[in-house]
Amino acid sequence: MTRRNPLDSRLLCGALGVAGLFCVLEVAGRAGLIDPLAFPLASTVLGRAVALVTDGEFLSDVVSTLGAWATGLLLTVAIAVPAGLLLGSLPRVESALRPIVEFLRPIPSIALIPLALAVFSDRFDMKVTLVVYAATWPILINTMYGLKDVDPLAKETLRSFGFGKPAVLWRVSLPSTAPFIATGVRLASAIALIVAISAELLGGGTDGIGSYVLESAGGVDATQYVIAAAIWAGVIGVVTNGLFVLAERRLFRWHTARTEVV
Amino acid sequence: MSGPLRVAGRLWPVPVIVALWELLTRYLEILSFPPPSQIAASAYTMWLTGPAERLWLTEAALENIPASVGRLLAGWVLAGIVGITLGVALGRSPLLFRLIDPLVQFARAIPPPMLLALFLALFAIGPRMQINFIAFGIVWPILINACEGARHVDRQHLDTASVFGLTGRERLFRIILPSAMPKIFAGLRVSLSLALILMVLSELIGSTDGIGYQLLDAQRSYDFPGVWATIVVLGVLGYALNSAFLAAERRVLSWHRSAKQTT
Amino acid sequence: MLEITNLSHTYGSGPTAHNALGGINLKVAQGELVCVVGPSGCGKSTLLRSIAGLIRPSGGQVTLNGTRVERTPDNLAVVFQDYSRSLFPWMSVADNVSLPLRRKGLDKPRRKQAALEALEEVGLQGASAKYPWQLSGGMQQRVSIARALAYRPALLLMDEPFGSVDAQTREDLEDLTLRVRGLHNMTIVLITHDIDESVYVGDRVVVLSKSPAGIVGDLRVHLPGPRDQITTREHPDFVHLRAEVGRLVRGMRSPSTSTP
Amino acid sequence: MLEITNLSHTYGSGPTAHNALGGINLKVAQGELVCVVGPSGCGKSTLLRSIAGLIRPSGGQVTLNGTRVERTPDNLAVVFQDYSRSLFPWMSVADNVSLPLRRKGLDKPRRKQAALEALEEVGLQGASAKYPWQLSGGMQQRVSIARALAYRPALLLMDEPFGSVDAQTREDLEDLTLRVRGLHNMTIVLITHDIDESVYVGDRVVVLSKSPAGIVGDLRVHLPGPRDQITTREHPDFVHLRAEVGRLVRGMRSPSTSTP
Amino acid sequence: DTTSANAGGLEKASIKMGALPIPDSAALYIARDKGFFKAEGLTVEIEPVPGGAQAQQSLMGGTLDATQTNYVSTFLAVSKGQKMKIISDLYQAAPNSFNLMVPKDSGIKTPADLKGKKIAVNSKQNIGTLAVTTVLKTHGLTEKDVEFVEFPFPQMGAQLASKTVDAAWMTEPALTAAQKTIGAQKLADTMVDSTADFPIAGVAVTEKFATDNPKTVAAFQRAIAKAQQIAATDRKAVEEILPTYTQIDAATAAVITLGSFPTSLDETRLQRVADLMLEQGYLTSAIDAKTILPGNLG
Ligand SMILES: Nc1ncnc2c1ncn2[C@@H]1O[C@H](COP(=O)(O)OP(=O)(O)OP(=O)(O)O)[C@@H](O)[C@H]1O
Ligand SMILES: Nc1ncnc2c1ncn2[C@@H]1O[C@H](COP(=O)(O)OP(=O)(O)OP(=O)(O)O)[C@@H](O)[C@H]1O
Ligand SMILES: [Mg+2]
Ligand SMILES: [Mg+2]
Repeated sequence: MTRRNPLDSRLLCGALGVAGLFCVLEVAGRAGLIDPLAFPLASTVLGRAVALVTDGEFLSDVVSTLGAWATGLLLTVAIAVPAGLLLGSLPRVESALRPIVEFLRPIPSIALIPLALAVFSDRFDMKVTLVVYAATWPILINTMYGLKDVDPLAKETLRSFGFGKPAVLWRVSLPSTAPFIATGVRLASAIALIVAISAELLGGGTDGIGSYVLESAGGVDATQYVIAAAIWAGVIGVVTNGLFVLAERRLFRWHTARTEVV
Repeated sequence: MSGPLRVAGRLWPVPVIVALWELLTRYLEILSFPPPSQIAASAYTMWLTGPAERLWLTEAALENIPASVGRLLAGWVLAGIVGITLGVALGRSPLLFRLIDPLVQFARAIPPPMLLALFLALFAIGPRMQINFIAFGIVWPILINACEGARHVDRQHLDTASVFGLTGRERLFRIILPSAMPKIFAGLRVSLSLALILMVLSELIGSTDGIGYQLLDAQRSYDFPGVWATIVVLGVLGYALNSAFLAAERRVLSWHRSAKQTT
Repeated sequence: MLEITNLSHTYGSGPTAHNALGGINLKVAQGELVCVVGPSGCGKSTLLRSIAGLIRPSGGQVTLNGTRVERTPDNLAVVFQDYSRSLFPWMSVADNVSLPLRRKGLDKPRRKQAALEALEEVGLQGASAKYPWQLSGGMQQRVSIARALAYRPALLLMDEPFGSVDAQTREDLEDLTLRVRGLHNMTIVLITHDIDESVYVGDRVVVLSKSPAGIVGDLRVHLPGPRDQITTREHPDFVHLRAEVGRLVRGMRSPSTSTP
Repeated sequence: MLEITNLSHTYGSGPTAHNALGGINLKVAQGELVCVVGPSGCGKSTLLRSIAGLIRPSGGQVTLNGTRVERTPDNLAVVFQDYSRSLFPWMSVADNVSLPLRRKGLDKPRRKQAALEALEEVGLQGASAKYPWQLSGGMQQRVSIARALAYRPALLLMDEPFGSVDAQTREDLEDLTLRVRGLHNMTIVLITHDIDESVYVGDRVVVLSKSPAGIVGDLRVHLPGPRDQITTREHPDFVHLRAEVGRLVRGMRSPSTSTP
Repeated sequence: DTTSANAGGLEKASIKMGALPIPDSAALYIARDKGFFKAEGLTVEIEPVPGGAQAQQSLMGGTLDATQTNYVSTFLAVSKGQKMKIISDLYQAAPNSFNLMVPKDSGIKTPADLKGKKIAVNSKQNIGTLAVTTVLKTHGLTEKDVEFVEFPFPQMGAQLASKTVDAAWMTEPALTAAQKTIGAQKLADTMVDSTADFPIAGVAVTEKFATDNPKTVAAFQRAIAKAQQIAATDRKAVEEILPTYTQIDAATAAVITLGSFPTSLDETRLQRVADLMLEQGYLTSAIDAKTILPGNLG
């Protein structure tokens, strides 16, 4: 009972899973299930991806993308969480603004890139704006759903002690919605990364992962570069998500302790 | 208040904002930001100048909108099935979670525009590729929310279930799924809007019809009112889909709403 | 202090509507401790929620110190029947208790101090750093009592506050309530199922009928104070009153029922 | 039937660890009704959860019909102390009660039928179509009792099952439990704070000490059956036993403490 | 920097310009690397852009001061009211630089066989569709007889191989690559007859930029002219510069077919583009090429 089962290790299991997918793709490529012309072999792509680490230019591009990502995500949280709390706790405001929100939400940020280009004279601002636009929705929606999930008795308890609406919101609704919001932030984090890279890809510029891909685009083996860069985007996603999960575990022990699978 | 009046009451901010927008765009005169009146005119000619027997819908409207919406819904349903199944499985099985979660986190951070190449290689161009592409791009919110929902079922509920010897099936369908439902619905709702976005993306390369195709066409011809008209159609479509979704949600989650109501 | 006039409440509407309160009239004087007893599901909690302004009753009104209760009145504390859900799982026990004290304008060390004292009084000195979900049911219930008592409200509403603790602790808590009430001149409305308890702690015992709840008895308890678990319970008036209340709850209307 | 050997349990680890059970040994025979009493927070619910296989105890073991309990055993029902959280808010009351009956291989109308009967027995005939959150606390508790009784388990564990109902209903439920037990030869472990109740319904009363819980008394109740709320409670043995249990719970070890 | 700018009397000494990583923009990089911009007192920062349309938007938004642009989209944009000026010519078609390709064993033998088929182009409403339509016309077909679909150049080979499209309008280096990897075959050269030596790409600025910074524009033009001169006459110089800003390696650069690099900005040549666009219905009314040239050019 005390000997640790190797399958208990998150890292090892994760590595196993990744290796599994890699093998599947490699075999599919070699067996001709995937056209190697359109989509290079997994090993080729992996080699290319590894080679990128030594490319100083690529690394600075990664840093630049992460800069836009972090700025955008921070701004998004600062905007979407209060907005979600507001909409979730004031039904009148919510019903007044819902048509606008529901109208704006499905408008593809990618369709907005050309228009954003025509307005912003600074690429960073443009990227951050698009990131905020796209990443707001999951946080907003999750915050609003989370508010609906708050135990009414918990709210009543605070109300009975004479606390006003803002205090109930701040001390009960917010903490008990927090795990929900955190999930939203985790969703938004990936979307923010996606939009930042897409904006670089479709909007041009000199720095960022997307621009790196763009610079490699005209070539014959462009797909290789695109996929290699995509792999790094994925890796960034895994790492940032891991950090968020760690933070959630620390912050929301009360939530996991009562509910999580043992 | 009667029904239509109430709807009108709810929608009052729309005309206000449109009016402000009209004034602002007329004042700024940026070519790529035409005033709403011009957008409306363009939308009218684009979609609504057809013969009366087809409800005035133009050929472009009849050709592109249903095609797009069909693929969108197919992709969404596919994503829903895959996302809920996989998400609940990951949420309930720690081992599976450890094996697959990194892949999930990996895959969802990859920008879909970068993945178009992969999907083109796997499926060749056509509805099949587009549906799969949409599903792949939007499955993550459903999957993650379903996983979270299934992971965080009230321990007391599960204890009750195991004490009464509920079978795995019953636990899944009667305890885990219902209590994860609110989260799953939040995921489905986010995904529905994402589906519109992915739908447009999937039509940007190699497509021959759809709203995204029309958007591209308008962009290529520098027809800015046309670009905006398609964006407006996307917004309206999104609004309609979302309203339908909320109506469905209200039925399915009625217990949740009432149980969590503060009186 | 508290005046309830013709209070009625119906949950829901249409064919599934449920009439929980059917016109209640009750006056509670400043500093009085009124016990409410009645069959399960008759509407006691509903009455209490109406007093706390947590539900808007369908009819009648509640007046507190002359003003009508529309929203939760100031200087009120409630111990809820479902205590486990009324504790905040993200806060330690001490934080749960000290949270309402912010309303009293106490600074942090004073709040902490008051919370620890209250926890000690309910026998939970060791649990202050724990989280509510690390406590047993009875301990959670005592946390929520400590929270209410530490707040020193002018009006205290308690919904079966001692239901989940052992006999000994229950008696201690009853005496604690009486002591705190005496010190701070609180007005208390206490819902209980224990008839002995209602007679032991109450200045008055109000008996509600099956739903829709109406008042079927309102007995003044004239027992010599200060009360004591042994002597009071042996007092002949006590024995008589508890039999009286028991008969009323069982629905056997006795001839001696009196409204003071 | 049920054998608990040297059972101990510690929550958490490190400096905040809490030793809840400190080596419990207990045998319960087939068809016996054992009441467990003890001070609040001593470890009664922990003991019950260990028997139900819901926690893996840190030491010792629980054996049921000769096999060690590793996971939740078959043919078991539990009435949880936190009854409100053990009802499923997305199901009607009738569905909550009939859900476990699927395990018994009953078809839908039979399940429905059994659920309605059980609800009627606890006095909730009218509430079957409602949702749990539309019921009062005591009614919710009765739903969870109805669910357990309708299931007709071989082993029934009840954690303060009658704490939230009025005296009359409580007595009815006690008698109902005794009746159902007699009809179906159930083995029952019942946790209670009411000493009278423990003596009234129990074949044996087990008294636990303050945490870490250990058995400080195990009294066999030799009262003439069938029991009756009035005559049994007046029986001199009853009066003697309840005083005995009371002393044990209060920690005054009496010379006559005996393990049968 | 500022002093040298003031010395040269330039209104704006540093310019941000957009360019696509394709052979068309070779002269820009030659001018930068050989110091021609420096010599004129200009600091030019070249940013890669994904396509002409986005580049034009960035120009309007102000992210870019100047950008490489193709003439067809420039005229289109101007016809919709966009105010732009072409300040330099960069690239012009040569035989076999833009070909219509079909898969190895295709049944399509002549452009006339394309009726009802799918043709890949890099961008619709652009030179590709214009040139292909012109070829179709000479074979008795119209635009309506085929279906154009958009694919990026590097993906066209794979799409041809998988028969997703029946033909593809390709340019270098994808063209040579497709011939090598999948054995794609040339169906037609699209730069013949009315599109022979067709102007492809130039440098655009906003009208406002041109009027506000005449001296800067002139300095820029002088630098580009020098670079175009080199590109036009010295293929080796082009072959050397290509690998520095595109993914074309030296070996490929040596074999691919390049267009030509015109050394002057000629109004009559540009007018051909506008006229063909009008003829094919890309424009609804005629545009005088003069209007998109800066005033001081005359
Ligand atoms: N999840 C937990 N984590 C840490 N400590 C716990 C946890 N659950 C219970 N405890 C501790 O274990 C002890 C025994 O708890 P238990 O719930 O068994 O008591 P109990 O006898 O049922 O009390 P009560 O009569 O009040 O319900 C308590 O002191 C409690 O603080
Ligand atoms: N949210 C609700 N919706 C519908 N009916 C409700 C709701 N809450 C309570 N009721 C009904 O109102 C009646 C009175 O409920 P209440 O909680 O006031 O009873 P109570 O006297 O506190 O009972 P107990 O002693 O069991 O707690 C019950 O019959 C219950 O079914
Ligand atoms: Mg109640
Ligand atoms: Mg307990």
